[in-house]
Amino acid sequence: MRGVLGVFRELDAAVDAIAELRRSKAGAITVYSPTPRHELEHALAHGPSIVRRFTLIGGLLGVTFGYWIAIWVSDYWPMVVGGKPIPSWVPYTIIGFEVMVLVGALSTVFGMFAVARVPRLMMTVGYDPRFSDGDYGIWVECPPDREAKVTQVLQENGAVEVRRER
Amino acid sequence: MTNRKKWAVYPGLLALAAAAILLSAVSGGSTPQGRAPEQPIRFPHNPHVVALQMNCLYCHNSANKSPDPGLPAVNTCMGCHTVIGPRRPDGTERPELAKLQQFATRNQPIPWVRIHKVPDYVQFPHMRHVNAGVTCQTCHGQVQEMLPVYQQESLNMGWCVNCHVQRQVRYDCSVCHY
Amino acid sequence: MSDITQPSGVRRREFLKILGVTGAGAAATGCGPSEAGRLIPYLVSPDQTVPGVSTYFATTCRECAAACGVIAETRDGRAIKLEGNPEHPLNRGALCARGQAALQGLYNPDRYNGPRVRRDGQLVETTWEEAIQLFRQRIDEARSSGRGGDAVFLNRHETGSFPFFLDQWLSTMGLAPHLAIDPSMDHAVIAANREAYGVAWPSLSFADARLIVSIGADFLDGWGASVPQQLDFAEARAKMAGAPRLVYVGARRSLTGLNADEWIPVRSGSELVVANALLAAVRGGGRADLSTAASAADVPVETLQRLGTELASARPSLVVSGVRTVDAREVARVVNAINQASGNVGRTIRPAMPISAFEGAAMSADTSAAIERMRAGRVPLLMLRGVNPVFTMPKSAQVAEALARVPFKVAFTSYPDETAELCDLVLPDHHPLESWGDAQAMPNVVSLQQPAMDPVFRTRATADVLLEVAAGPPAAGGPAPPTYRSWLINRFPGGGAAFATALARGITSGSTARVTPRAPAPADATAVPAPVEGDGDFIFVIYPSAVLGLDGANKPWLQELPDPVSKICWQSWIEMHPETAARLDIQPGDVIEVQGTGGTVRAPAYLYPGIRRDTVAMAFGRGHTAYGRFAKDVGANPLDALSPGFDRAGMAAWSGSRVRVRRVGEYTQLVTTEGSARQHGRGIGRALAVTELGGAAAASGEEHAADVAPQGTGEGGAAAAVGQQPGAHGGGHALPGDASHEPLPGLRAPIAADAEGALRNPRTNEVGMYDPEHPTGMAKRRWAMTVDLARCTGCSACVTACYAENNIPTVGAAYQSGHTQGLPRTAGANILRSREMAWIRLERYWEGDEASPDFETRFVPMLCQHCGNAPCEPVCPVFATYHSPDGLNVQVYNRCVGTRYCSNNCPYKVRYFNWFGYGETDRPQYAWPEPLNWQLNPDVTVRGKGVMEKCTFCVQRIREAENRARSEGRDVEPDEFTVACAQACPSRAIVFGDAADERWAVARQLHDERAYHVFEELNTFTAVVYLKKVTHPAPAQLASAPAGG
Amino acid sequence: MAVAARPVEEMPRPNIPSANIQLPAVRSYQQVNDEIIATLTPTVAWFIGLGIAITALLIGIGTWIYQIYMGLGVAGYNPPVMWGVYIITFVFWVGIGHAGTLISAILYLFRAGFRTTIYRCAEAMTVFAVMTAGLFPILHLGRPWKFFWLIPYPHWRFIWPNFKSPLVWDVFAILTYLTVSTTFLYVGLVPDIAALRDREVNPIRKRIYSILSLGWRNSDREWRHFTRAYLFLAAFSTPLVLSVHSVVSFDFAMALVPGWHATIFPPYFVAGAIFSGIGMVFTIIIPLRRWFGLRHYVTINHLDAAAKLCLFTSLVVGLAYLTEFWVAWYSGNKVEQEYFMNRVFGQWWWAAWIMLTCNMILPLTLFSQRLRRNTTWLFILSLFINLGMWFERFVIVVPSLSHEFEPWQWTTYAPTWVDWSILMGSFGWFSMWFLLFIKQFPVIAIAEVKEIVPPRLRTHAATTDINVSGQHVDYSPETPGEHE
Repeated sequence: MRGVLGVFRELDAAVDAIAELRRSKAGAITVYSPTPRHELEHALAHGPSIVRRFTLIGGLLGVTFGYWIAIWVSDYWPMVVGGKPIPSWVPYTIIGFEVMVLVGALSTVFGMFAVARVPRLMMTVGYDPRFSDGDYGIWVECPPDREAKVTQVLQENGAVEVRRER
Repeated sequence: MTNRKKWAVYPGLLALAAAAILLSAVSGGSTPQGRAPEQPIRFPHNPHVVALQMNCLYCHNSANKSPDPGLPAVNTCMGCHTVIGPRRPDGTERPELAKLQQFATRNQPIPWVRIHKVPDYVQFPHMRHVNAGVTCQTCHGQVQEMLPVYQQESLNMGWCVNCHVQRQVRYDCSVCHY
Repeated sequence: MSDITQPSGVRRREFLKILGVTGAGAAATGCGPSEAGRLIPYLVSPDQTVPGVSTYFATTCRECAAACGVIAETRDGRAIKLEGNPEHPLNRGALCARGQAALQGLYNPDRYNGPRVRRDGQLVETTWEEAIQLFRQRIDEARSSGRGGDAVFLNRHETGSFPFFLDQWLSTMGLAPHLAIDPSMDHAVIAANREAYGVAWPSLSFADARLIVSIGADFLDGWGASVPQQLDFAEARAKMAGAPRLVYVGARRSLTGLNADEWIPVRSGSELVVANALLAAVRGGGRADLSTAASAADVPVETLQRLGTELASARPSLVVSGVRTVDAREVARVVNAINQASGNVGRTIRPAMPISAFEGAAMSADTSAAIERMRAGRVPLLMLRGVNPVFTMPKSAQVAEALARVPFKVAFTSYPDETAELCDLVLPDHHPLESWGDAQAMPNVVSLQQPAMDPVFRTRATADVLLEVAAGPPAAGGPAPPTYRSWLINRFPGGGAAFATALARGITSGSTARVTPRAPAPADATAVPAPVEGDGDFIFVIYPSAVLGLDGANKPWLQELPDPVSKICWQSWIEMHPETAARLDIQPGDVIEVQGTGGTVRAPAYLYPGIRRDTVAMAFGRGHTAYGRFAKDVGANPLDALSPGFDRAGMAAWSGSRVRVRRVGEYTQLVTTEGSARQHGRGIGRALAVTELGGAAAASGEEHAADVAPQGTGEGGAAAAVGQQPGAHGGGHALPGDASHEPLPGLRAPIAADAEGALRNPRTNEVGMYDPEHPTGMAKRRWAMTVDLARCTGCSACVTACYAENNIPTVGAAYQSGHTQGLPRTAGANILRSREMAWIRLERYWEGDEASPDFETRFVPMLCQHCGNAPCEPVCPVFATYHSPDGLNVQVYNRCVGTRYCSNNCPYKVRYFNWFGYGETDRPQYAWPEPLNWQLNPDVTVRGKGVMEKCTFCVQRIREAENRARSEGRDVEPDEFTVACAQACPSRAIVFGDAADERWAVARQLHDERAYHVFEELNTFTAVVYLKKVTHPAPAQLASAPAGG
Repeated sequence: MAVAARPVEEMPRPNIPSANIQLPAVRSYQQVNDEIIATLTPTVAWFIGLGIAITALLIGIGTWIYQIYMGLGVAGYNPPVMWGVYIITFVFWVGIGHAGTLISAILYLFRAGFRTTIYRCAEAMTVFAVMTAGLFPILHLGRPWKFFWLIPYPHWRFIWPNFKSPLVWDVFAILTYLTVSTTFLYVGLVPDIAALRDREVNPIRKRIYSILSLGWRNSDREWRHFTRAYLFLAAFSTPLVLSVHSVVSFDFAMALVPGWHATIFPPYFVAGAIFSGIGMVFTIIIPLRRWFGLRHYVTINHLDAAAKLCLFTSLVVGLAYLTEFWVAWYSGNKVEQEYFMNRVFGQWWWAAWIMLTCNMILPLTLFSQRLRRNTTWLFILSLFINLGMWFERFVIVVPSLSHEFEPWQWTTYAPTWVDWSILMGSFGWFSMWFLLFIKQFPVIAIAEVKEIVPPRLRTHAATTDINVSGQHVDYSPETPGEHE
């Protein structure tokens, strides 16, 4: 992993830099921002997140498990309570729903972690503590021969600091 | 757990295995299985049951007519052991019979240590089981081979229910718990 | 998981300890030569008994003089339950609450454990040898000083051989004959009966009467021989249309009064005038007397006139009196005259079949005379057995002071009561369940008494002690002194073999030795009321507590059993009419003081509509200053307010004196189990008039007329009287909340019908939930119960029977109150928080206008209804309660985690929670301090703290019957067994059985036209079906007011 | 693409919550970090508060041990009132626990901007309130050491919970809710923890924050999936939050106890829960913004908007009260009618009127804008709401059980010191966690606040910024909404 890191004070400067870097196909771009900004997202023009698939699958698994556990348990040892049918689907809907939410929510989070590469066990190159404060950062991963070009683009677009890291 | 439905529990076991181990341990899954306490008299079942072919009911005489199987009174023992005394014909000593005789002469009951015990909220009618053809060994193990007697089966509820399910007899709670 | 029961091993150890006792039982049935106590545990196997299986001994109940036959159930050498002996002619299998509680007398933890002697002012333990030696020495001293004839032996009155034996012994020892005392007996009636019929107590046949008039006699609950009377009365009431009407005449409605169809609230003290007027009416003429009588009694003339007319026309009738005023004997004589004039003698009053229990008792006046001799210092030696005059005589009689003048006092009592604590030597007697004896139940019926178990404590039977004293100091190596048992057998016709045979049944024909009754007091011809004693605005009525009797206060079952009338327990109370209370600004629970002729007594006020406005009443039975942990300092003794007085027969006159009443300014919350005394139109206890029986089309006006719920809320409320549809009998109902089908005529429990396959649909192959072919595996069996409210008198014997059978803890003792936060630590604190555990409770509802004497009472035994669609079941998160295949609503104690949701969802509120560790030996609230726990039924789990419990329909008995049937290779036979409450019920109001099998009595009862479910509109499909009470309005009332009572 | 600055045209009405969420006094991202992280420094007052909370907790724990040893009888239970203070307090805390998720999830979906500054606080409150609430079902058990029997875990006995029991639904709902809301809180915290990590100099704390932040780097990939996951979590939490109190209400509605057996209960309970939750948010946030000097974050406009929500839920709750009465009358069910008469005019009139006054009558004052914007009044009112909502549950639980079908078993109820001290312990438990939280983690979501703070742009001087809506006014003390 090697590349160039640019630190920006202003949002529009970072947006402009991204646009230019993408045009120049300098390398894989990672943008840091203290808060999610639509401007940056638009500039990066990534596709929609695939987290929703985890949500869907988790939810379906959950609701299935919820109904299954309730029905299987009452069928395993059929005890009559209050003259109700042994598997009563109406109350079991509550179980199904709650387990759906539980598994769905957890799988969403785990999916998010998975696709967002979190947790990260150690800080690698290309990060600066200022990015959680007020500054924007652009990390361009590129072979050494492109570094000069990238540095130039970053500086031209108003980076307050540009540094090469490896 | 029934064998028939054993497969069905595996998904649940996989999902919650860790919690299960922990909670089963606290929830009474533990049992004094294998307990073999020291008895006041080292009574060997083998010579009585195997060699002399005595029926279990000779000593545990209410097992087929009462919830309680009964323990032999000292005079039941002494019925034979006044003849078969602590001294063998060749003059050697039978120390356990000497203890028995001491109890008999002192008019004291033998303080046997209880081995098989279900909790007080479990009603276990021995006669129903004995009369239904369940052998003593089914629950108590091969007592005739044991010295000292120990608890072979877990005697916990899952163990009881398993047999009830297999034999297709009632196993709802109020059969045993009231 | 051992938290739920006693620590394991206890039962085993007890078993070891006691096993030898069954040897005594074996001897008792005549098959073994050895004597009680000689068998060494585990040395000889008791061949009569099987461990774990109950052995039953027929014996005799000695809790009151009546001497009912009981069967003691023993398990592994311990008596665990008493049942009525079905072969006994008196109680015919029933047993009252006091009889049930005899076990708690046997195992009472406060009994003397061995003899005691007074040294340095303290009663200290001693050995039997020393104690008997001392006793013998003192007798010798008394005799040698020539004053043996002045010695007094006060024995609790009993029939049988013992009084004869005692007098024989006393004369051998040169002492005066004994006095047989029973202050609870109606000596006035006895005296009058003896004059009229020559017997003390003719048996009463209620069933043959057409009208019953009771002048103050609580014949259902404590007066006379309650159990036989109750059995007979219930049979009478069960005749429905031909049943007698019951009119109660008295200042206070006793339990009998509450069961009466009419109450005539005459002033206490005027009973004689009223009785005279009735006599005149029966004889014809004497109309002028009526207005005098009416004004003396403070009732309308018309009422008396109507009663007189009715009495004159109803033949045979039955008039009984049971007043405790100074006129008591005169009233009884007039009543006897009425009965004779009405031709009742021989029909409803049967002198030919007397109850023998009442023969031979001394009058209270005799006791008083003996006490006066003590006070004069003329008594050298006093012996007491089973009597407690310090408690049973007014404080103003100064019995304790008189006793102090006696140089040596010997108590043969087993309990540390007030009198025993004053004695110099205590030689504790066996409990009747530990001793031999007999009793004369009826002239030709002897009820035998045998020990059901080895003595619990180091006690000795008094008879044996007396024999030992008479035999002199034992010579070394000489023969053992004779025993009372051998004395009895020697006298028994046929000897030992016949004795043993008779013991098996518990009764035999013949007669025991009889003590010649003392000559009755000379007949005094006067029939004029005696002057009223005392002054004040109120008339004081004292009645013996039916629940406690004279000496029941040390038995927690009886202390905790709510009084059938007031529903108060663990407390004394003073009854007062609500209007009087309002006038005096007295709220329920305000402590009031009654100042009588002999002193004062204080107790909280209970506002009782069934008492005259000028009367206050109080029950005798509590107020002990000693007598063990359950009795001491609980309640007050009403006799404290009285000066000793007697009627002309010599019976202590407790009632009728004038007293002053004032509010003290303190407040004590009433320890009552009553929530609301009104049904608020909810149809829990329902009734119909006798005229409506037999499918009469007339709409029942009676029920909704009775409904005067104060919270009626406009038209919606009035129209929607739950379960009390005016049209229920006449058809047509369309109100929300109504049941979906007509309850009349006949009613099958829907679940039972389901179990019989009635809900099956042959075309679609669908079966009902409880069909035997349903996949849930239901049995073709539906345990069910009917409760006949026409029979039920509210006596509460079922409640105590249930306590005894099901190991129900009592929770009200003072020592159990310590951690009930926010309440005084006195007895009953847990009950103030409604934490009583009675699985079956007797609800007592007032119906009608409480301000008028015509209000009606409904007694409803309420227990788990074992609903088919039970609301409690689905809410339990852990399946601790569910519906068993044979129709029980099961509570699994060891599964219960204690969310108490089931109780919340139970409309009948019949689930009880273990708030404390009542069943855990190491908790301060432990309900069975050693050895009370010996009584625990080994078939029933003792519940630990934090679990819910409730009526199980005696599932242990069901299982036992099933086990027995299976062992014998058969099915359970119809009516082969029954549950504890049904077995004890002296009214035979409860029937239990399989509703899905028409051969059982209960299944037939379900078809009764009076059948209904409580809260049927909730669709709980209960297994308990109630049969409506039947009221018998007065003929005149019927004509004038169809609304009835 | 670049945001163009437009001149400010007019001042919007100050209290339109969806639009006017600007924080005029917050000018830059750095300021957000500086000011919010500064609140994490412990103070003496905080230590004292924590000490009081822990003391209360210890008293509660001691009482509980006593209760476990002796049995539940030490509490004031008076059968058939088998549920008392513990269940009341359980429902109370569950209700409190609803505001957080409502604010963070539902208002998020509705794009109600005023949630931004208060949601972290509310969410933490939610988690701790549910943690507190979750104790009570265990605490009220007769045999609390067997509580795990309510959880379907595989074991040798093969008896499982009864899934038809509302209490098992409760277990599922509460555990799900606790898990999801904790996850929600934590996920939202991750970027903020990363910010703390980046500022931290103490190596140990830095290490802890590093672990807790999961190596969060604010990268575009992280943010992209984060926002999407956050949205789905919110979408899950919304029906969940409605279901949880519905399920809690089933505890009552599924029973046939008069006063409980009503179909109106789920919406009634949900509205009540949100109402009580907002009340508790006020109770917490109003002192907090003052003590932490965060008044320019949690502006009066935000409080005003929340107060309107409070008013709305109060009206719903009031309607539910009246509907209950009406239904009781209209049903013609005499048991029900007598129960309601007894509740309001009989034995329990005082509890019912405390409830009606606090929950239905006093919140009507929020129709006045002046009172809505008076933080002192809001604070006082919130205390009344807390009290009133506790009494609402009292009125539901106790009078119903004390006046059921069976008149013979009508009774009364009075809690004992055991009940009260366990109630107090629950406040101690809640406060302890909350106090610990506010000094370890930012009570205002740093990353999310930055979303409504205008970003620095090249095209503007640093002094005049725009916000996301393209509007901005310069800060001045006269800006409406900034006065208290």
